Amino acid sequence: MRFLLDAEQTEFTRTLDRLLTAADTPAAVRAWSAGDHGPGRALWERLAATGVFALAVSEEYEGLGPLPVELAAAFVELGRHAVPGPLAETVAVSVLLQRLGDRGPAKEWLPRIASGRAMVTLALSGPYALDADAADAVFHVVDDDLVLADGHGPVRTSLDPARRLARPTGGESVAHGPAVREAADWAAFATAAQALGVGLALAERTVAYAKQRTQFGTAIGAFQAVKHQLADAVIGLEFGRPLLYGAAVALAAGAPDASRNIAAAKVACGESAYAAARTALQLHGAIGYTAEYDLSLWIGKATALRTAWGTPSECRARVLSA
Amino acid sequence: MRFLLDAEQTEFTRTLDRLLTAADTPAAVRAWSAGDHGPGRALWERLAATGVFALAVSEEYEGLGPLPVELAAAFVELGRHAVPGPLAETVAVSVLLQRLGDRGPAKEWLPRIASGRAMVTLALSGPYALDADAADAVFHVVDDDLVLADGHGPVRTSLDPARRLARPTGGESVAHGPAVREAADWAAFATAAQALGVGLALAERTVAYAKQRTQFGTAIGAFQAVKHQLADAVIGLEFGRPLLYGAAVALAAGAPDASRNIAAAKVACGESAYAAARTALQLHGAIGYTAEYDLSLWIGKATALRTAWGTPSECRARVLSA
Amino acid sequence: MDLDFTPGEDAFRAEARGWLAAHVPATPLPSLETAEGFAAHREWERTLSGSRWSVVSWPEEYGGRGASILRWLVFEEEYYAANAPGRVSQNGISLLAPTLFEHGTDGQRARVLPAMASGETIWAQAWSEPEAGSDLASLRSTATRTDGGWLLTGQKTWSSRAAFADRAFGLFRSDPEADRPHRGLTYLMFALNAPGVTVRPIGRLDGKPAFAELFLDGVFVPNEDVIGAPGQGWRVAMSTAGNERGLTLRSPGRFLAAADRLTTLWRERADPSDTALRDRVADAVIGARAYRLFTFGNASRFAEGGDIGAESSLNKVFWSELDIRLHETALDLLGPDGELCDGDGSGDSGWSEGYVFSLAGPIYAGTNEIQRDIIAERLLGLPKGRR
Amino acid sequence: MDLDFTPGEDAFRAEARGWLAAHVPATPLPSLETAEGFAAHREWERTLSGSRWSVVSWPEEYGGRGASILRWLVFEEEYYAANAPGRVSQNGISLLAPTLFEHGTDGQRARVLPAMASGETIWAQAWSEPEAGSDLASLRSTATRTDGGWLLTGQKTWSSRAAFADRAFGLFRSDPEADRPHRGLTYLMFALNAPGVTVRPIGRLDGKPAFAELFLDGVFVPNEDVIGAPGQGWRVAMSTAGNERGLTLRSPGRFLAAADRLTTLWRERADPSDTALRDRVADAVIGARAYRLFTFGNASRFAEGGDIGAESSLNKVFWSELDIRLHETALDLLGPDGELCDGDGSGDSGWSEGYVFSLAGPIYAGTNEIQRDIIAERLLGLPKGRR
Repeated sequence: MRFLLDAEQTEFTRTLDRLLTAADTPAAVRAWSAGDHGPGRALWERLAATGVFALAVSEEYEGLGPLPVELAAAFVELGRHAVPGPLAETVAVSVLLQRLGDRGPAKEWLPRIASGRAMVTLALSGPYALDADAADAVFHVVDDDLVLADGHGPVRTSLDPARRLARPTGGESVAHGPAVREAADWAAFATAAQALGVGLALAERTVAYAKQRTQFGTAIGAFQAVKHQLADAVIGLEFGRPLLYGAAVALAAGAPDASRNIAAAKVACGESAYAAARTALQLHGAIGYTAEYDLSLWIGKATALRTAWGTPSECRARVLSA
Repeated sequence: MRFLLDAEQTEFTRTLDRLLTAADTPAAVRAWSAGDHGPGRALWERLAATGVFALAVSEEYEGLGPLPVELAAAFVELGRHAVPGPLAETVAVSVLLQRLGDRGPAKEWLPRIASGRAMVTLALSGPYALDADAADAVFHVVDDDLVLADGHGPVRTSLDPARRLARPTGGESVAHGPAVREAADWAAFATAAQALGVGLALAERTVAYAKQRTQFGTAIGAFQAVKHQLADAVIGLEFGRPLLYGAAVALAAGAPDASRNIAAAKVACGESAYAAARTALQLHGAIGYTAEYDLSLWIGKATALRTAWGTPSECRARVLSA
Repeated sequence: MDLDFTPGEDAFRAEARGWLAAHVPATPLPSLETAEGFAAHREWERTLSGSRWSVVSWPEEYGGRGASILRWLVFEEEYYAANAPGRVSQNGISLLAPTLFEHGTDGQRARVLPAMASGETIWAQAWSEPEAGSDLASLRSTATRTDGGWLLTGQKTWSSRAAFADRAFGLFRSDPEADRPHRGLTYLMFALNAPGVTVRPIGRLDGKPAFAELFLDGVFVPNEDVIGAPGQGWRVAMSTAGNERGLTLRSPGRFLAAADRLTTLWRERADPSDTALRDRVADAVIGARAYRLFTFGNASRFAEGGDIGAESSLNKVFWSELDIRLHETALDLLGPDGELCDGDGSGDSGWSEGYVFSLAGPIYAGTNEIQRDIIAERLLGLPKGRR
Repeated sequence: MDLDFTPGEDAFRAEARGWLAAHVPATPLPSLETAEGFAAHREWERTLSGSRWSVVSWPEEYGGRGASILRWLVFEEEYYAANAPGRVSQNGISLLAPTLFEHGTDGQRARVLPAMASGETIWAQAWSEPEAGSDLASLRSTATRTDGGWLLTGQKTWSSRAAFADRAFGLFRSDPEADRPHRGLTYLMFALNAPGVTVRPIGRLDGKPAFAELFLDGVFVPNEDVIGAPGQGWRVAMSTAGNERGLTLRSPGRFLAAADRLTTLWRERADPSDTALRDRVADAVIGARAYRLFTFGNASRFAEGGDIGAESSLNKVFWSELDIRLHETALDLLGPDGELCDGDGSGDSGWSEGYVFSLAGPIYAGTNEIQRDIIAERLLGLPKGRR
């Protein structure tokens, strides 16, 4: 047993971190929120070049996967940098296309997804598809059919302004088969990773702020109430992390309890990221409540990811399912 | 509107406080826990002389009641001093005997209950009767019948060592009628008051301890983590208190929503007393975990009263019932 | 001990209810954090004041009804139960007006209050500065004496309503040499369109400009717009902070109405056997009821001349945390619609705007950390000092 | 990254499981906080050690199997899954033994460890004093040099197991003139039946004598029972506190087994549609799983020579709070039986004793307040100082 990222995996996350730090990701997020998808698409292409979108696609379809551990590590970084776009949805579509009976659509879409040439999204368990207005293809699932939508309804904004939601409309079935549960699991898994990254970013930024912000003549990080709130935030996140990688290992092994492990990780990462957001907001005070301060990019996302692809209640039920 | 205790009610609580302070109540509690009911019975008789047990008994049966506001105020003091015995049960029996069709048993028992000559208990919603081994009469309710038990099973001890639980056995029906809900409501109401008093005692004692106990060269009450835990304990209790008296006013008025008000008070007082117990234990450290230190008398009681006469879950359901 | 209303109070409630039923707009006004919504809300203030409902607790001469605190609480219950619009004049009514009643001159009251009551003047607060959030003693913006008045220079921030308001009030450092940092502050009122004022709106989490930065460069304020004595601003500002304000910052009516709406949402949307959600809804109902009764107790004590001091800190922590939990529960009840923003089209639930608003509760008007310190030190008597 | 066990580890697990299935008493032993139960638990230690299961991670020469941390974790999982008795030797094994391995002499190890492994000597800890709970630097009990050794005088308290144990270990002030309060302490071992020792058992919340006060009046300790150099006791005690001990104070096996039992209780007792209880049971399962995996990560890091420093504080807060929530959930699942004490007759659920035990978790071995300070200061680098 070696329950740690190996050197190569660690280097992969560092590469992503460097790329996303250098790329001024917050500016791309703000453009995306305003409906300007250009900088976000450019970012996706650079991410695709590192292989991020190939991790859930098998070699048969020009991917590298499935590599759930690497996927988790990568999506943590995507969350840490608040990367916009239909990230978990891309994973879900990739899994669906590979598992459904029909190889035609898989050959058509998967190589393009893996290489970043196509951005896709879907609606599966809920009514909305994320970022349908930015995607090259919008799918929805009707019973066991994967339907390529021919359009979408009006775009609604989320408490995370970078999430833009719309209902897919119409279209025709492109594939058929009972892979919905598996795709939803992978999307929940990717969302858990992203949420963990969001929570980590919130905690890191708040720790840094608490060191430099002074009130009453002292750095606020010297106040015990501040220390304890941050300690609790970090405890939550650091015990979410092993659940995430435990789920990755279960997925990689095709373990029968992978779905339950994913649900556990989703609860823990989603709830701890949300708790970190509440703490970040409270300790930043008014500035954290401000849209123009970058912290807001993560606060809204923590709120949305807590329920996306499986509410805490649904996930807890799954944890105890037989 | 004047939503405050009046001078007479305040003086009544002060009288009880003085009486119970002077009487070395903790020693009576410890004797009671060891099965020696003498000091506890003596305490009950002195309490009866102030009218405490007459507050739920009407003048027809030589009582003073029903006076729910005074009952609440008195039971808060009984909780504050950790008075042992079947307190809420006495109230429930009093209500049942008055509401059921048959006046015979009411005339037999109520004057003795009101005067403190008889200590009674009952099992109603659960299997156990509190302090059956100390009581002069043990009742249980079977369907709509009030049954005077002819004995009880083995006495089990509670996490509150002063609560001794046994199953009533056998006996014959002494009265009949659908008053069970009302009696349970009154018992829940009395328990909420007692729990509030328990919580207040825990908070008072812990505040006092935090002022004198030093660690790391300073009174522990100067640590912000200690301050905030105590502030939260007090907030919980101070918002339980008006719910308790709101329920008292509703009971006094015979308001149709009295039962829902009682349930709200029971949740708030029970949960905040339990939270106060957790805080008291945490801030006292090891000494609070010690049976010989008096704090333990309240800690166990807070745990037991949280679920006695209506669990938080049952009470929340009732709050939302039509 | 009773919860009885007099016939007069009952009649007052009935009058308020009837008037509100007849006048509350059938469709919600646009968000008051937009220019259009602000104007609509100002118009609503005019409608309210036309029937003397905008400031019921004020003396009649300033546009009120001389109502007791209890009647004010009754009005608030009816107001929020009627789903009436948010109060764009809230800053002025709850923060500035009590100060003017206690420390203002007759002239100031006559000049400021009727226009506040009618919505003609909407007030922004200008307390915070970039380096002084909860720590008002470290304010740096200055007021310098000049002919006939003062010149204000510096920067204020998190000035709520300032994006669209007319005037603002705040504390300024008038004596940099004062021996302690919270001395030497002066309480002043100024116009937001005065020469030297630059207003830069700031978007809150959902992007709406709920507050603004104010850049002040030699802004002239006549002596008549100083409240209390120069250099006494801290005392002037604090004297009303803990007392009536503790009762009136957020009335129980808001939370009773919100808990009712939450219960309705739950009955419509939830599986009744889902006890986890049921318990959270019940806790909202219990919390709102507790806050109402707690407030009645405080109002009773206040009516008898009692003091509501550190108890307003209990209040603040309680309602601000209740408000967040209540709105979190609502978002969870809404399922996939829970993350949708209000105000971008049809189907607004009203809950997400309320949720974002609730998140500010534990931060503003003294963070909940400071409130807990106050409870521990002033109410419980724990030693000050090390934090 | 993997969670695979080697065939050797699997075989080790199978061997442990088989042995435990054959040897764990069919009916639970009496509470180890009673004289009778203590004796029964001591006998169980002898049984364990007879098959080299009492201290699997120790070298073979002292009665162990030289097992890796991972094998130790495997053993603990099997041990608690088998519902085996609590470990009366826990104090010695988890607190004293690591110190002897790091700072003891060969002679001390040979004298102390085999008798500890076999249950022949049961150790109590003697850290706390009435005025020094978490603040060990303020210890007052003294060790004074005498011919061939030391004389101990003073009072210790909250000495767990001391009501019935054989020997104790602790820190004593040997140099009252030391320049800083945590210098001048010496780490010593002494017999509880030595002349000058008075043991006064103290009942915990449920009355059981889980610890004792020790009154020491000129108790002679030979030089050979000093661990490390005199005056270096603080360093000796602390050097093992954060490292392996952070991994071994409470093994994940305990919580995995408890969460499994809770799940079984829930399936037997609860209405499956009662989602409020379901969520709490799920959180216990999730928490136990998280703690297991977190520990595997730490064990992997440790196996590669990494340091487990302040991370043991994350650990401590997490398991202690998990343990309480898990037991609170169990008591709620038991309904009216939830408040019944274990150990007073038939029908013991085992849950109430576990609940009382869990309540001590956030207090002992460094309160959770101190752990949170350590996390904030050492792991996150927040400034020390004001608390």
